[in-house]
Amino acid sequence: MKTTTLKLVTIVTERILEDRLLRKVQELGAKGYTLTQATGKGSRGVRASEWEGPDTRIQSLVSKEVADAIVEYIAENLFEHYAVIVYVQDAEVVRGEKYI
Amino acid sequence: MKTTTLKLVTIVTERILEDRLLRKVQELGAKGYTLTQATGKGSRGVRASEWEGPDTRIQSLVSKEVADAIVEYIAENLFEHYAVIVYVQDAEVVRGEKYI
Amino acid sequence: MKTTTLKLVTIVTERILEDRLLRKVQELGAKGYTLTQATGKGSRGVRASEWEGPDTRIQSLVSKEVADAIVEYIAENLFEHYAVIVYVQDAEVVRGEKYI
Amino acid sequence: MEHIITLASNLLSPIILMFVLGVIASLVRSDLKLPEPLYNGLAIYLLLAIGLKGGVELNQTPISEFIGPALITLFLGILTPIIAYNVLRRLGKFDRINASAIAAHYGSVSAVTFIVAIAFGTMTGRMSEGFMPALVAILEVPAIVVGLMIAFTREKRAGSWQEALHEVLAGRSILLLAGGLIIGWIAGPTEFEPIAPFFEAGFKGALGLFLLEMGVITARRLEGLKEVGGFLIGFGILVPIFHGLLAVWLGGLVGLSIAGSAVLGAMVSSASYIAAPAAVRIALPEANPTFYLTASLGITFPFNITLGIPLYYAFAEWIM
Amino acid sequence: MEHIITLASNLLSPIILMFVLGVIASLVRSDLKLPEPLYNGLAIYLLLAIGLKGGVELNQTPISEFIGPALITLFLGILTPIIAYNVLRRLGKFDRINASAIAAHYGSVSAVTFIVAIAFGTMTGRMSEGFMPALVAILEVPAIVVGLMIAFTREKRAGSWQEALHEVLAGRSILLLAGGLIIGWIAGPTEFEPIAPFFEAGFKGALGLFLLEMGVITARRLEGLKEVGGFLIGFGILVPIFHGLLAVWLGGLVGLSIAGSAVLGAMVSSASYIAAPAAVRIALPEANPTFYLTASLGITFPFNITLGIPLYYAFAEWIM
Amino acid sequence: MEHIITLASNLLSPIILMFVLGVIASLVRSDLKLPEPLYNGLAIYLLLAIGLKGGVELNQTPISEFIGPALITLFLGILTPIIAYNVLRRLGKFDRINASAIAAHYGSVSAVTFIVAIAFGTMTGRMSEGFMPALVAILEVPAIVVGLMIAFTREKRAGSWQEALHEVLAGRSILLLAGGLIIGWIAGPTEFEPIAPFFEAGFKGALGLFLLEMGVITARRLEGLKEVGGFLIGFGILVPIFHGLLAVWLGGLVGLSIAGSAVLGAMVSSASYIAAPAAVRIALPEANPTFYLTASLGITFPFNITLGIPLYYAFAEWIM
Ligand SMILES: Nc1ncnc2c1ncn2[C@@H]1O[C@H](COP(=O)(O)O)[C@@H](O)[C@H]1O
Ligand SMILES: Nc1ncnc2c1ncn2[C@@H]1O[C@H](COP(=O)(O)O)[C@@H](O)[C@H]1O
Ligand SMILES: Nc1ncnc2c1ncn2[C@@H]1O[C@H](COP(=O)(O)O)[C@@H](O)[C@H]1O
Ligand code: NA
Ligand code: NA
Ligand code: NA
Repeated sequence: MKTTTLKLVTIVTERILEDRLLRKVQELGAKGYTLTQATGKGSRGVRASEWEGPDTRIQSLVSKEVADAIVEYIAENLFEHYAVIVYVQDAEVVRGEKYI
Repeated sequence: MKTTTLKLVTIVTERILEDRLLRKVQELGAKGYTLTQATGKGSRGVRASEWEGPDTRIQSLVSKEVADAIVEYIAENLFEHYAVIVYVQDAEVVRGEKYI
Repeated sequence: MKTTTLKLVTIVTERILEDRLLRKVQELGAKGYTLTQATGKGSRGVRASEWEGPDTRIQSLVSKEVADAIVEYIAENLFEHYAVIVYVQDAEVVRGEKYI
Repeated sequence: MEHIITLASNLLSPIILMFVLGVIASLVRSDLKLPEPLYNGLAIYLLLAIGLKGGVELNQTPISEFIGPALITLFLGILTPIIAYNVLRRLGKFDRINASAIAAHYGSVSAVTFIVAIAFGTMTGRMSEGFMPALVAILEVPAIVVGLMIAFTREKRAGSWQEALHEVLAGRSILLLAGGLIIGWIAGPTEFEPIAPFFEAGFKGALGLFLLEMGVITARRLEGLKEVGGFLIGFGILVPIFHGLLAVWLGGLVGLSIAGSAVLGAMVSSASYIAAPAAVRIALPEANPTFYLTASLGITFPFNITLGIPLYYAFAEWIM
Repeated sequence: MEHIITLASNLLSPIILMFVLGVIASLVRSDLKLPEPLYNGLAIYLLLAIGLKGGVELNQTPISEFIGPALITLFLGILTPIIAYNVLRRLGKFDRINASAIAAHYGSVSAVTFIVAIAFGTMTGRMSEGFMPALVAILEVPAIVVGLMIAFTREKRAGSWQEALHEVLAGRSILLLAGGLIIGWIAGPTEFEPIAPFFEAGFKGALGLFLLEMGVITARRLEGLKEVGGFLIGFGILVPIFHGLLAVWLGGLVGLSIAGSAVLGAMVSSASYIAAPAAVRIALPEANPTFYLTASLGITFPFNITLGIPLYYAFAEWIM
Repeated sequence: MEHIITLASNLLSPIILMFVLGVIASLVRSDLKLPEPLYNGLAIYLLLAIGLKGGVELNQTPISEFIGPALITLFLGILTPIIAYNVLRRLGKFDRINASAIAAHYGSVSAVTFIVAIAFGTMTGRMSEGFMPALVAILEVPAIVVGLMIAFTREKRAGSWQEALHEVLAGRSILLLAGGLIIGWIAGPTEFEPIAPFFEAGFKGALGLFLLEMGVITARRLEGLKEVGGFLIGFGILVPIFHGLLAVWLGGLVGLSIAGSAVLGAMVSSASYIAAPAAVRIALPEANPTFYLTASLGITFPFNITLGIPLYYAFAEWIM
């Protein structure tokens, strides 16, 4: 079975940014995404799921270029004022052309 | 601490397939799995958690052979008609013999 | 955009250990973590979310040294008596100094 | 004139307006949405409550009264998917898989439509027979079996027939309705009393909250309207009307009251969107969910709870 | 003396004690915590119930009675954020962004404080006007707009003004309150009756359960007290008192009853912690959430539901 | 004869039948399952309601009536884990760790069994003393302490004794029961009235829904039956009967009514499956959860709610 190596971008951030980020991620070239709920702790302290609801964890399987673009967008626009983390990993898929 | 490199297979798919897939994954050699709930979007459109419940995200740590078998099974049997994504990553574990 | 490669440690374990493990993980040097809920199956059988609540899935982005220390702690203290799995993967981040 | 009043009283009843509020919330992209576990819990509560109440009243009903309606319901559960299938194949030019998938939905029943029909009756002072929930349980399964049989008879299919059947029979709608019926029947009115405040007094309000979320879900399905085309939209209104009027008429023939016939009409007319989609997804994965979900949830459900139900009541009154 | 009794009767009422239980649970690091979907569902239920009830009673109110209170509420919604902003800037030396962020919160309204104020009234036998929920809807939005306008007038900001406004207007508080009002108003008392047991009888108990969780959440905010400093703590008590007494007085002037004026006082005095934080987070991401959340949720909310509300009632009685 | 009727009336009561429905749903692998947050929320509701009601009635009870039952409950909380431990060690040949782990469960109490026992009483017209919930709070903790002490006295253990104790004392069962008791006691009947519809009228129905899910959970535990062996199955029935009858007898001696003694019997006989498993898992991780969970949840719980409770009532009637 022929496989391709793509990039899996994971973003954990405030629920309030979810809609905006999903729009942006797709604009930058992502063909799909998977969402889960998360809580956590980082430099901005504990983010427990309270009135604001839990944080959102976005994962998207994309090409290297799109991954870079997403990371760059977040670094430039969100790092300063929002609770957000983003990291990129390798992932092998079949029918890789579907995601790029 | 001696570590082994195994494969982490991640599957995101419709809840309705959960039971069937878990049975199959174990038949193919997986010794365990971890489930989380997810929503998302892909080529078949938005999968929000509605009456059908959220999608299911299955992760299993397995040997290379088992990983290949799982991916192949999904590619052949589920890709065509179901909302499903599967990808494989490396992961280091201790006491790796437990999972193969 | 300059990126660093860090280690992503994933732990899936009983809810009852959550507080203790989070304290420990931070003691060992983790600067943050992300939590999700999970159910699953392993050598100790099915862990469905019942009265005890679902299992907890802890992910932390740390340096190689901290990752090793976490894995070692778990292997020595928790493997024997608790339902627990831990694995380590690579992940690329920007502003990596924030997490080490 | 009187019928227009009844119609208005349905359209302006708080529970229907809550449905509308849900639709609006979805259209303005609000974050208003019942959390999924709660929506799920409300569904369990409503089905169990309906079952229990049905059981308690069945306990007081001579079995002879029940036989006729039960048989006619079974008959309609077999007839209506066949009607729907033929309309879809012959007039709509649907392929066999999609036609039978949709037919399974229109033969089966929407428990919420049923509940709204009951509630509409009691709000306008017309009580239907106590055993109606038992008819829902009877109506739910056969149509799905018939629908899948049509698809499975000629070729071997990708999906699993047994798993699909298990999904329906062990599905929570059947278990809660049938289980509630039996529990209520065993308990009878006296034993039911202590739990009545929970299951009876709160019922209509809980239904309103549930319909709020149904509104949100329905509105999301409206996107599918462009895709499915005009035929399916017409189908989703006209075939239910035909099924409904037929059922009202037959209900009257076997001795159901006006309200009972009307509720039977609403049941038969309604399309399943819980049990059937799950079974069809398993048994007929090739069928396109956009068709059957948009039709049953986006067209027939809102039509029935707003205009359909008052229509069936009016027709029942007119023929009796 | 009589006022001390009323105060005690508030402090010892079961729903306030449930709030205290929640605080204690959090302080002893208990696992006692309402599951998030349930907390969410209760919020939906409470807002909808308040809206519905308000609508039903508005249905019976001549519109002329409503105009005065409506206008004065709108006026207070514009005035109070300006007062709060100036106190924070001039006395507190806060920067413009944080001052306007906090001001938006103190101009807007906490629906739970409002509900507790109503409940306190009915428990002590003093009914406020039925249209009070409509005033909450009027009060919620303008202050947030004013607060954000102050921040946006001079410089271009990082956040999005339109998205923030959408967040408030299409937010579930407004939709449920306004939607409930309209539904209740259309339905009137007769149509409301079947759903009343669910939305009315269970109301106060559900509020108690909700306050239990509010206690847990509030206690978590107490950690922020050290960070925010003495000024903000004083601000979080004194400015609400000032806003509250002002509103009671103006409420009396436009003809509200004693209870109505007191409830208006509680509303105006309260600080938003649902709609405002979401809007501010989007429009003013540079503002520090610790300031506005600790102040509104950690200081003003507990102050108001324990001491503030009896104070506004006492003042309303005293001036009339 | 009369006792057989009471037994049947318990077995056929709707709430027990809902438990059975849950068991069946699980056995036929249905998707019927209360969403976890809802199950959790129901547990909170039931514990708080029981506490509140107990507190309100304690408010009306002279303290002298309460002393005797309180002391005897404390005594039983210390005695029963010692009995259980010795039976498991001597007759069952269990190792020290597992024996003390199981003993901690059988000394402590199952709040649901208690609630079903109360409900069974009121349904058959026999009211127990209002302060019974206070006894549950007294019974919950000591046995767990005794159980863990037995395990910790000789060797140093892997687990943490302090964390385990914190888990129990700050656990939500104790907080809700004790907190509810205090709130109810402060409030008294008049202040309780506004929240009574929520906490009282809905109680039995909510218990039924909760038992539905308990049925699902219990059925899953039945798998463990093969593993645990015949001795533990016998233990899970006979030791509870012995504990229960002992408690009924002592309850009668210290002046409890028939219903009160029976409820005390059910409490003492029951095995904890919320507080104790959590504490034991932390303090004695080497103990095998299959043993203590299968015994307490798979054997003793279903035995007690079906046969045990009518037995304790019958015995209480017989000896008085
Ligand atoms: N080192 C880390 N490992 C894993 N997740 C993290 C880490 N740091 C932050 N996070 C996640 O990112 C969110 C925002 O982090 P921050 O912006 O640093 O407060 C946190 O709530 C966590 O969910
Ligand atoms: N590029 C992607 N990245 C991450 N998740 C995806 C992606 N594409 C699809 N998915 C997930 O897989 C599910 C099914 O995808 P599909 O079959 O393409 O509709 C979606 O609902 C997503 O949860
Ligand atoms: N091979 C595996 N792949 C993924 N997750 C696993 C695997 N084995 C165990 N787990 C997870 O770790 C938990 C505890 O495993 P165990 O201690 O083996 O019972 C399980 O409930 C699963 O969530
Ligand atoms: Na039908
Ligand atoms: Na205000
Ligand atoms: Na016991």
